Amino acid sequence: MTYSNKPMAKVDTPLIEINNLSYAYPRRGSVLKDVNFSLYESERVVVNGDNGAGKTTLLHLIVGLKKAKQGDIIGFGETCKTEKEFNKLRAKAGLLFQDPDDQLFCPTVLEDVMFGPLNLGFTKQQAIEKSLQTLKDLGMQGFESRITHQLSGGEKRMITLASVLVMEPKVLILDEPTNALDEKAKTRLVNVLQALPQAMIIISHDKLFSDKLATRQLNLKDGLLTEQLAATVAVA
Amino acid sequence: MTYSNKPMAKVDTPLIEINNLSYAYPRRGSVLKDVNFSLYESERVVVNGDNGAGKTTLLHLIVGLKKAKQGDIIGFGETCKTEKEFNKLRAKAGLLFQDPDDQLFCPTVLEDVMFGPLNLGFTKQQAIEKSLQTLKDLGMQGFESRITHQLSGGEKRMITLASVLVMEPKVLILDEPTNALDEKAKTRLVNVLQALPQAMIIISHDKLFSDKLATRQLNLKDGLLTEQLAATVAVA
Amino acid sequence: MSQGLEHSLTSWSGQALKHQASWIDDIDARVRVVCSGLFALVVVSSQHFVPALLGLLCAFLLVKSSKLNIKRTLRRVVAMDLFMLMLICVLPFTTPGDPIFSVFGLTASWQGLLHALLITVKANAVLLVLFSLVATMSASTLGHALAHLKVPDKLVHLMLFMVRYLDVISQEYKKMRRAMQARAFVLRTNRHTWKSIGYLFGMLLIRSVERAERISDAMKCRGFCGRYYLNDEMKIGRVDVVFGVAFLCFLVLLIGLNIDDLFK
Amino acid sequence: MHIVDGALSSPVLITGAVLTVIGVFIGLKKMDYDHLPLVGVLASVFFIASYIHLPLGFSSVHLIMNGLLGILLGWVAFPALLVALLLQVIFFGFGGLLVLGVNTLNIALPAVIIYYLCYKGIRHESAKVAAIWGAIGGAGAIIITSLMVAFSLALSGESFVLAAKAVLPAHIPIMIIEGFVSYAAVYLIHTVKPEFITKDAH
Ligand SMILES: Nc1ncnc2c1ncn2[C@@H]1O[C@H](COP(=O)(O)OP(=O)(O)OP(=O)(O)O)[C@@H](O)[C@H]1O
Ligand SMILES: Nc1ncnc2c1ncn2[C@@H]1O[C@H](COP(=O)(O)OP(=O)(O)OP(=O)(O)O)[C@@H](O)[C@H]1O
Ligand SMILES: [Mg+2]
Ligand SMILES: [Mg+2]
Repeated sequence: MTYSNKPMAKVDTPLIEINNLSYAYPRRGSVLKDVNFSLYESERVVVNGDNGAGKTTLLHLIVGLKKAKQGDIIGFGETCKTEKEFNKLRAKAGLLFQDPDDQLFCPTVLEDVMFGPLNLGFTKQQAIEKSLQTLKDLGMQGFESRITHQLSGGEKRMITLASVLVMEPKVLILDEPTNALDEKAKTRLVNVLQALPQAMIIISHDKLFSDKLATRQLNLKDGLLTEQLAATVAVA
Repeated sequence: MTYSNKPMAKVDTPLIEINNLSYAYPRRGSVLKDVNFSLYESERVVVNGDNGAGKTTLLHLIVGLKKAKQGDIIGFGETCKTEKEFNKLRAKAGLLFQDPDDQLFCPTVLEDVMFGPLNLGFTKQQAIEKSLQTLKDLGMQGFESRITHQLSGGEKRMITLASVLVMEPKVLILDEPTNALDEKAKTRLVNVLQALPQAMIIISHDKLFSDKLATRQLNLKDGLLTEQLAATVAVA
Repeated sequence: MSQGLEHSLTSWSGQALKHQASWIDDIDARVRVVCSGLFALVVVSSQHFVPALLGLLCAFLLVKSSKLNIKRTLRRVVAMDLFMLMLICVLPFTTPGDPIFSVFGLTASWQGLLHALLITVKANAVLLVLFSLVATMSASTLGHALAHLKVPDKLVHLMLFMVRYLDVISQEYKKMRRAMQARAFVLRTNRHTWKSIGYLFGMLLIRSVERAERISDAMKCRGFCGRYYLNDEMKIGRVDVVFGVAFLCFLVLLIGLNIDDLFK
Repeated sequence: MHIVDGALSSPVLITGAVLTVIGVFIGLKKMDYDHLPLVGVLASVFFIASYIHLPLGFSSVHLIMNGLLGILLGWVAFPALLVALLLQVIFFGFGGLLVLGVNTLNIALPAVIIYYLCYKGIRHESAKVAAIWGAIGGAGAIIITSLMVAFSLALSGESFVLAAKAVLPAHIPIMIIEGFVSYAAVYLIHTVKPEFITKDAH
């Protein structure tokens, strides 16, 4: 595969760094308290946590879909504050949503995958080529003219993955990618993800799945993000 | 609790019986093929199956929301074919939907719970009394004047359960009741369900949850419903 | 600015405007609805400044006593007043009358200016009374009140359904909108933007129609046979009568001020 | 788009109110209780459409989408829009209470007209053709709406004629945007769920 094979300037600068991040929902109170976190090249970090622990919130904060009242987010060496800065970050950090249905809004698969490149300023022709290539890399060739709304859960997940990968992100952020997938689709996804070179942040409730992928496991509880001690670490 | 404590005439006549049921969606092809199934008194049957296996479709067929092209549904000794017959069946077989938001359509909790009894012909006064009693039985007293769409996920689930139980069904049919519930709400739901005397058909992806409740487990795969062999059966 | 507007609107889910408990909350919803309706009728048909200004004063008093969040209330009124500002700029030039000043050969007239100001006063008075009397109840209470006031049943239930599902659908909208944002989508003035928003909107429609089908199913499962019911008893108490009578007297005073030839 | 209280003359207000009552009456007659969930949900989608602000040069416009609503709902657009506008007046302060009749008429009548104009075209088996009719409906509804707004102003007095004349050009960009957005929306619905358009909503 062909994604982001330019080496980073220095391997020990984190790709994404979070400093003292706190967040609270209006009526619910504090969800994240003083979270610190760094993601380095070719890491696959799994974040565990109960329902409602704030995992999705954390991911949305990282790419600036929600704005933190306190704390810094440093993406690829630049502190992000404004919408414009975050927009630059989002092109490099692809986020896969918890529910594929929320992410697929175009009539056909090809149009949906093209959406990202078009936003990045590619021409239509380039966007089509890139999209077809990405679909092929994921083994989804032949799906381009299928109608998104009529795909099965597993297929939808693969298409959302394609629509993120086509933007050639340096970091992949996956919010419960195995949600509502059956075993076969899960195994397929693990294989695809293991073959990708990107650094990843993954949320998963699925122990087996995360153990297979994780190079580091974290735990989010009571708003605090801590290193998981009894981490079983896969071979990177 | 006071639901359906009249004994059935004979214990060995099934409450719900399905014979040779088949179903296909227009563009998708066959979803259920020749399904046979019987539910007996005080059973709690869990149906497992991958996403898109057709579990929800099966439940909707049982209560006649979709009409099978082939096969019989016999509810409480009577074969159901027409909308009128199914309407009678639905009063005795309460269905809990996958998404509580689809089921709570009245402005306040009390109105929502009352909706069923009023349709069954009870007077307003009786309906209110029944509803308050049911809410109390489920430990939800004090919620009656709350506005439905401002409830939390777990609360919504309990209210939908109340709005089904208030109709005093003989059978409960639950479509992924633990969907989007956190651990605490799940435990609460298990306790409530275990205390209920009704026979149940339950769909759940949650292994722990279903093991706690099931007296029998079935598996739906490739349109066929089969007995799960390695079933772990809880004490009924 | 457009982003801010969008945000503040999509978070509404049928609840009352933010306010602290006050004596106005204790007044029967029907009385509040009827009073504000009559108020609008009287104030809008006023021909003179005195009754209109009195109405505005009354509106301020009601806003104060309903303990509305002043900042938010003002923000809503200001949005409308921006439109009024345009009117104030145009009307003086298009109404013939005694000149104030003239630019580029156009003459501004006192009559036009006064007319524009009168409209501004009226519109603000009506809105503020609506905010303090009606918007301080939740939309479902409003629905119940309308039902008691013999508004057609279907219309009331339509409103209740709408209020119920606004929040659900706006959540779906926001999620999809965020997913687009996450793929580096920025709203611009171009066809790509319009097409994408069109797709988003179409998808929202489809998901909503599918939801409506599921709701219908859920209603069938509970024995629905073509009738909706509303449950709540509304009783007129002493407070309601006192408030109603006082308010009516005030309105009669305003009408009287209008009839009086004093100002002619 | 929303006219405020106090600006229009009584004859215009009364005419608007009477016509709206008639429209709502026809709409309610055509709407069964069974369709309430569908109409309620669709009305909420259109309520949300008016939250969507699209940038236009240095300012921004919000969608109205009454053309598409009309195509889907026909006469039922009247009650749906009346309720939506009522909620907007009370909780957001858009428009006014007494002009509710006029405002509803100005938005709902174009919707109904578009329903009759585009009824056939939107059901064309080719998605592209149907979408073009959708675009015509979307843009057309805005033209009719702005004409009606202009008329309600002009009929209310000499002094409003200039404002009325300004209404039409001010709506041209909105018209173009709505046309494109409606095109895409109809195209999507036609590809993804054609039965939604082809079968009658009421
Ligand atoms: N818009 C909101 N307003 C108020 N509270 C919210 C909002 N969104 C989420 N929350 C609350 O914030 C908490 C964290 O939500 P979040 O979605 O981040 O959890 P999560 O860890 O992703 O859970 P899950 O495993 O269910 O996806 C939850 O308790 C949730 O109820
Ligand atoms: N209206 C429809 N038209 C065409 N196909 C449909 C329709 N509804 C469902 N299907 C398809 O039928 C299959 C069975 O759907 P069903 O909802 O019964 O699955 P399920 O077992 O409940 O899955 P889940 O675990 O996701 O709830 C799926 O493949 C689905 O895509
Ligand atoms: Mg989450
Ligand atoms: Mg299902």
